[in-house]
Amino acid sequence: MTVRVQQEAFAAGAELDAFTARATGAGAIVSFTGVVRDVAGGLIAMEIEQYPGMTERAIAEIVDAARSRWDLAEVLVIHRHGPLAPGAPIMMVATASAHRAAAFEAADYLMDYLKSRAPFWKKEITQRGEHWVEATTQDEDALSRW
Amino acid sequence: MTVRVQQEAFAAGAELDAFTARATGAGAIVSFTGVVRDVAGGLIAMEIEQYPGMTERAIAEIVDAARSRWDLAEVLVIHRHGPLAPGAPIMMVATASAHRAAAFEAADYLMDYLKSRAPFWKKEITQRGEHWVEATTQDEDALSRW
Amino acid sequence: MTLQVLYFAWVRERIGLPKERVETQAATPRALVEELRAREPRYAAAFADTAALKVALDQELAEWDAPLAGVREVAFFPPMTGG
Amino acid sequence: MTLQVLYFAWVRERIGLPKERVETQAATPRALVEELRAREPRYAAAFADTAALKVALDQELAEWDAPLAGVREVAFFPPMTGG
Repeated sequence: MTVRVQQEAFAAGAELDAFTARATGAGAIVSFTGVVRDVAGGLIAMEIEQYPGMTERAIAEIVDAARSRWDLAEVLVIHRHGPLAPGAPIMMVATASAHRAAAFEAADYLMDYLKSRAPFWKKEITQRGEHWVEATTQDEDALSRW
Repeated sequence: MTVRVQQEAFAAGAELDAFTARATGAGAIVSFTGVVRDVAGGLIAMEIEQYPGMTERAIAEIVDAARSRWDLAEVLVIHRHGPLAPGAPIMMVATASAHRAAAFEAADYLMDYLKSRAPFWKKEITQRGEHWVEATTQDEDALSRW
Repeated sequence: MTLQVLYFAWVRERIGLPKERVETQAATPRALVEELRAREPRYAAAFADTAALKVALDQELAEWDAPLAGVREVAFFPPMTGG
Repeated sequence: MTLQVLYFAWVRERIGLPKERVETQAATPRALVEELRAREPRYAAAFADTAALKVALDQELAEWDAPLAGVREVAFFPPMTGG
């Protein structure tokens, strides 16, 4: 299991290859990459705030829960903080398992929990002003799927 | 949309990066990579047979169906044929969308249909002999999810 | 009519060839299989259980009772195992 | 007791600082918020609607009525938006 919380950019392709190399014996590798999208009003930057210390702890708990639920050969979570330009990668999750369903479900699960239970907050800084991205009830409801 | 049916290996990481660069405006990128797993008895090779012509046609139909169902900025399907060594990549699917759920669902859908509706047949060549991989009823049942 | 008939995976192996041209008046894939089965034991072995097989007409999956009229290429194979 | 109190996102912005040490006898986060709210308008603004906020005790999400006894670090923030 690899968890990284960092300000620097990461190269999703190189991360995927390194992850696959570590995941010996796995037949199914799923990755998710989140990218900063432009928004109406013209995005200047997406600012991501975090709670150092709790972030690592919360992500480790989420990953542990996924590993106890699915048989995963390997798990990767990378999440950035700081100001990110449109088009920049925000975060990445990868899961490896013997079977496809486990890899897909675990990646989806990790994303649901990272979204609502890892202490990150997004602020959109646009040409028209800035505002904090609000959590949606769908985000919270998504957790009840599991 | 990019569909490739090929004997040569591919580099999943480089494919993911090129895919992400093409998927302008997408906030969510999901990839699936299938890798040849070793099996009890010791796998020498996984031989993948295809139906040239129908393969491309079937994959294009599956991709079109996914695109009509979800709003996808970009779709990638790579599927290999010929003899593959343990640990080699078999195939890859990637989906890009504005939103996470669409990217995840579309990738899962593509995999379900590629598994049961694209004309590929897998034969395991092991130390103990060779045999054709049989389709399972779960594979077929998976299609009724959609 | 003359059909291009293709065999894949263990159907190809049992019959011993990947494709052949077949002269037939069969109206459906089911009738075509009946004719082939009667030819030689290797065909009978390949088509022993058509419930375990699929058929494609001109590269599209089809039913066993679909009409063969106008079709140029017929393929028989076990259920696919892609992905 | 002395608590390290942290604020994130718009809670931090409204209060105007990321953290501070708070001397309190509050038994729960709810009671602590009452005390902070009474201090100054900027705290009242930040804590106007606690239903829109979450609280963590020693870096674990907690209930508003959880005991503060033994806790060293309390954080207040809006619902997370990671991923």
